[in-house]
Amino acid sequence: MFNKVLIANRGDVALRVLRACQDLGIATVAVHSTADTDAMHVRLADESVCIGEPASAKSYLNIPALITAATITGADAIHPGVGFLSENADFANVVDAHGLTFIGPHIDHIVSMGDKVEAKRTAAASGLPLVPGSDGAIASLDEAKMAAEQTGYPVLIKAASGGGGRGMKVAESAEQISEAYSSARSEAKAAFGDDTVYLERYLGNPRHIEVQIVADSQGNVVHLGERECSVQRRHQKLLEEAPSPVLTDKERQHIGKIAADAARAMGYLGLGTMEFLYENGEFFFIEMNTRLQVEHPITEAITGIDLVVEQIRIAAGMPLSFSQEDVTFKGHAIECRINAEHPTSFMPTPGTVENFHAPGGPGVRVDSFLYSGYRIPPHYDSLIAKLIVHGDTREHCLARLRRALDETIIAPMPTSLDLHRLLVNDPQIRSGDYSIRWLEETFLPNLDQE
Amino acid sequence: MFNKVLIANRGDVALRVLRACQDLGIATVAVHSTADTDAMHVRLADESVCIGEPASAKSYLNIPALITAATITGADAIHPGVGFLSENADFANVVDAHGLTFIGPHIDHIVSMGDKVEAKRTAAASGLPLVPGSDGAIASLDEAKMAAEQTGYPVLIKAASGGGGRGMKVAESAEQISEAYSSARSEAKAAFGDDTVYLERYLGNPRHIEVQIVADSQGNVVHLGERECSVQRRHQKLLEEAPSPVLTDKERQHIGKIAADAARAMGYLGLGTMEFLYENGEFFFIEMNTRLQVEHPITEAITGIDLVVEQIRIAAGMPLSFSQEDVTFKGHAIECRINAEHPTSFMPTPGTVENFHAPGGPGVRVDSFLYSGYRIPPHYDSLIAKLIVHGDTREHCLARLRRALDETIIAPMPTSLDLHRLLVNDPQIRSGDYSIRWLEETFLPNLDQE
Amino acid sequence: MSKAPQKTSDAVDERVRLIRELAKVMEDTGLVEIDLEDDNVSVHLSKTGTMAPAQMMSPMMAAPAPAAPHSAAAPTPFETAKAAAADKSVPDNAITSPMVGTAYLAPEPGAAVFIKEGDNIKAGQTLLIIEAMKVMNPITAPSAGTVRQILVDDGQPVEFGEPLVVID
Amino acid sequence: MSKAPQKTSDAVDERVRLIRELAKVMEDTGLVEIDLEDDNVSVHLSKTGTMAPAQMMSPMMAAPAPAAPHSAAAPTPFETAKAAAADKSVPDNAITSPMVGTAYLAPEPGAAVFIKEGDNIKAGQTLLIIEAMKVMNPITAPSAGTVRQILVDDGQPVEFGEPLVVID
Repeated sequence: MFNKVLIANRGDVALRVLRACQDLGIATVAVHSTADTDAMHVRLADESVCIGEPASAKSYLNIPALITAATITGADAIHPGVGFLSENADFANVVDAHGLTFIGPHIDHIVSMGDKVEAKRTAAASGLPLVPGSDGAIASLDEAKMAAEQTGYPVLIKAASGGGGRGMKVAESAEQISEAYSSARSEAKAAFGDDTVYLERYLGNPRHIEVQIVADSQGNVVHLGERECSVQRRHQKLLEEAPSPVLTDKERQHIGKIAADAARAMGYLGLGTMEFLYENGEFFFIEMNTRLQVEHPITEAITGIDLVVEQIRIAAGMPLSFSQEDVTFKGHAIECRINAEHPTSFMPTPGTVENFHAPGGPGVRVDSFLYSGYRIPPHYDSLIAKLIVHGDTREHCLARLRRALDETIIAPMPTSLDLHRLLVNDPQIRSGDYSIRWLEETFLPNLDQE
Repeated sequence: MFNKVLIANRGDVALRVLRACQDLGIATVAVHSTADTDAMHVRLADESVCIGEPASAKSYLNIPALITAATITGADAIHPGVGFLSENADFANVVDAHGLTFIGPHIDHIVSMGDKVEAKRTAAASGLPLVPGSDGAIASLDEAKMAAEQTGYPVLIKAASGGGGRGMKVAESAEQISEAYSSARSEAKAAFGDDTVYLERYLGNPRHIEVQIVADSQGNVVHLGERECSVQRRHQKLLEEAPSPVLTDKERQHIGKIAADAARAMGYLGLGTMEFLYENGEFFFIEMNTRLQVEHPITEAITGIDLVVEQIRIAAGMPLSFSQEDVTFKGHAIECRINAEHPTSFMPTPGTVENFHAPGGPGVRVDSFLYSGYRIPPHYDSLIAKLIVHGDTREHCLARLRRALDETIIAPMPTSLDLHRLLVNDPQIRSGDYSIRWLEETFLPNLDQE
Repeated sequence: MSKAPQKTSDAVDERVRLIRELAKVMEDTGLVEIDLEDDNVSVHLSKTGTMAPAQMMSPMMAAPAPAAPHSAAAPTPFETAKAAAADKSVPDNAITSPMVGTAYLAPEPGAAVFIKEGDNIKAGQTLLIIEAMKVMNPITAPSAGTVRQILVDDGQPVEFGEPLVVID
Repeated sequence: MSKAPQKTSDAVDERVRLIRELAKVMEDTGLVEIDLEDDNVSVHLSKTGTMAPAQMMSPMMAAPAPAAPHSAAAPTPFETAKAAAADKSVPDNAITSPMVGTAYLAPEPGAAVFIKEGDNIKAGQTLLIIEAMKVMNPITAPSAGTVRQILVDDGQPVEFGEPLVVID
């Protein structure tokens, strides 16, 4: 096991890694910019090193500074956290070249999953289901009809040079294919000067469901079930739950096995998440994150497994401490991401936290670097706290979440706490009836009207 | 299920019951003295009623005020919490007479277990093991020898009129019985004017181990394993753990079954705890608490069962939501009781809490009514926070506890936080090698010398 | 204090003027906080309690208490009573309830009330009754005087310490 | 700063004008907070809804370290360095390290040091070297002057922003 780990990150994830190291009895080095001198994880770490100015490029993305800090402090491993350099293959290479352990996946998986095209190819080769569609350009209406029949309706005809929704047409059924094909082509021609189009299945109202996998260096791969992350705004997840309110046990086992088999086929190492769109009982691979996820605590809550501890153990060459058969899912968990931003206008609200009070009692976990008197710096992302609640059932979990949100105080700035207070009482959240479009297309517009 | 529960208590247990009610969707009424107007559970309850002056006799022990508050607010049940009226049969009777439900055991069990002699008789009749000894007075040395042989050495010869350790002599073996018998008798005669003595097994260095049982109104009884509560000062528990670091699985099943069978034999209802002394593989019943225990969260941590929710469900006539076979023990949990008292002089330190910061992260639960700016009133007991930590193993739990204690801030008054920081690093706590005498006879004296 | 009175007075005036001016600046500009420090003076001004309506969402921010928000949707009997009492700006010398119970202003339903506002009363005279556990507890006047305010309604639940009647 | 009443009065006006102007800047630019500090004055302006009720503690804002106690038993290299630096009461104009690295006072082991306290130096002269990732980065004097203090030892690890040398 490692003697000393340098945590190359900040905020809640730096604190999360610090706590895992402390639980393992590993010494910690916190690095920080001049804006984060007072950060909680800096205060709690065994050692800290100031590595540069507030701008991330000068500190948290400053590879020479991070490596030097690790060398000087005698760290033997670096945990990259989430974001910043966590999916940067160059960084992983440099860490490796300096004889330190990068607590993450093999570098070639960072590379392959970091490239959209390559990621889909690897995924397909590993048995992950992609959104079905034409293999390439559609040259005629007949080809379009054939491809649509193979793919299955509804289909989307898209400009090859397109973007931003232009040159995109949906055909709900065979009756609409002719009209959709010709108008997509002419729109594509007008917008991009190129009428090349291709076709794929149209997902009208999908859900975002991701599968957590974990693999050790001995070739053991286990999936830890799914997380439902459809409550999103601008592709940013706001509230996640595990298990998904809509998957059947059979679907859970099915997609879990597919994900674990794919990771095994790739020879994957460490923590990874396969993200899927889910609609009408079908899963479609979007991307794979080759790192810890922000929403990992809900998986920890229902499995009882400490993912970050497991990740560090794996990086140290130890085998998984459980097999697939050992993994059981108990109860229901929800995570609320609390951001320093206005609950409905989403304007950032950095500043000094005069009063922070965390909720308590059974089934409640708080991952937050806030403390009363802490000044939230304006330089970084707005995530300031994660509230994770676990209950016997989804209904029990929601009741506890409502209680925990009521107990929480972050003052005086507005935060997304109030958004979550609205969400947790919303009929569609309570029934689990939502998709990735729901927050932006239904919930927020209705809010504005009130 | 109840519509509205009145919580006839204060402090951490009032908050605990409030949270359970909220998790069940039950409306709450907080009652409080004029010293507790700003208490957290008062602020979080749906309704609150001031019932009297700070002195407990005028508020929390004021039965007419409590009943009137319940009647006026339309509560249909009263939860008595821990302490105050929770083991007061008169109160339970009055609650019953007013058509309200007392969330606790049958009244006759409060009565029988509240009387020392009656409790032992009931316990023996229900199959619980008592400390073996002579049935009554020992009239001669020969009788003493016979009784000692039956009981097993070491034995204690005690003055029947005795107290405070006078007239008590230990015989480690048959060689010492003659000397012990005669000196106990003469000491008893000198001290109490009565040389009647009796004899029982001497427990030199026992541990305090208690078994949680839970029984519903349909006659289902389940034990939820044991709690080790040997870290005590003046019979006040300071740190508890589950499971005990010394019990074998076989012993656990054995005493668990004995406790559950006894509860079944009594026709017990609700939550109950049988307390035992444990030495050299043997258990000896001390007493039974017919209520929730302060240290219940460690049982919740290792079983995943919400004891207070279960207690309320049972009082409402619902069956247990699990059977003995459903109960599994996962990992290890420790509770630290944090008191507003000096860590080593144990002087009370009430006053205004200027800064309260709860620890976070996985495996950490805080049950506390503190908040920054709260004034701890001087009128009540000094328990201000409970820190409950859960880990995969005892070692993991201790590492997490160390981390969580380091994260906790209660300022500016001294509290037992610092005592727990010492305890958690003590070699005997780490090895689990301690008895009920250890804190007072070994740990604290060594501390003074340093 | 070695400073001459004259000088101190000037200094006081200067300080007060500075703060007055800064307060005016806050008023004019919408600032909610000013900290100023120089060799002579250190000033902190804050407009506690004023805040933009857009930021009013958080229940606990509007609440006077620093703990958590009241989760009750509708006001409870006691909250209503408290709010009502607060509205009337109760004098410190109000007679308060010695127990939790239900207040009755008349000896029985339909009967004449014990007292009306403006009544002159004698010491020991019954003002109202608090019922608790089916026992009627008369609340009597501690001294003679005039009934200024009756703060509870007939049949209203009252808590310990709740103001009932003002007599002077 | 003069203490004459006349001048003080001017000073008040100056302060008020400064704050008014800054408030205008906030209005124009949408800034919600300004902190300004120079030799004469330190100002903090805020437009965020800072509306802490009085009982919401400011005590911990005054507390120097509101977070948790350092759990490390022994001081770490950096903590030692920081403590040492703090002890020497470093002037504000110290030359600070532009990077994390190891400070060397001489070009190679055994060689003469670049500078000694009391030396008169020229602008651009090498003061010491910071090694980071096997690269030697010379730290040079920004201007001519006299070396007052050398705050690091040969081979000492330094963080970004750590004071190295004082020259005046």
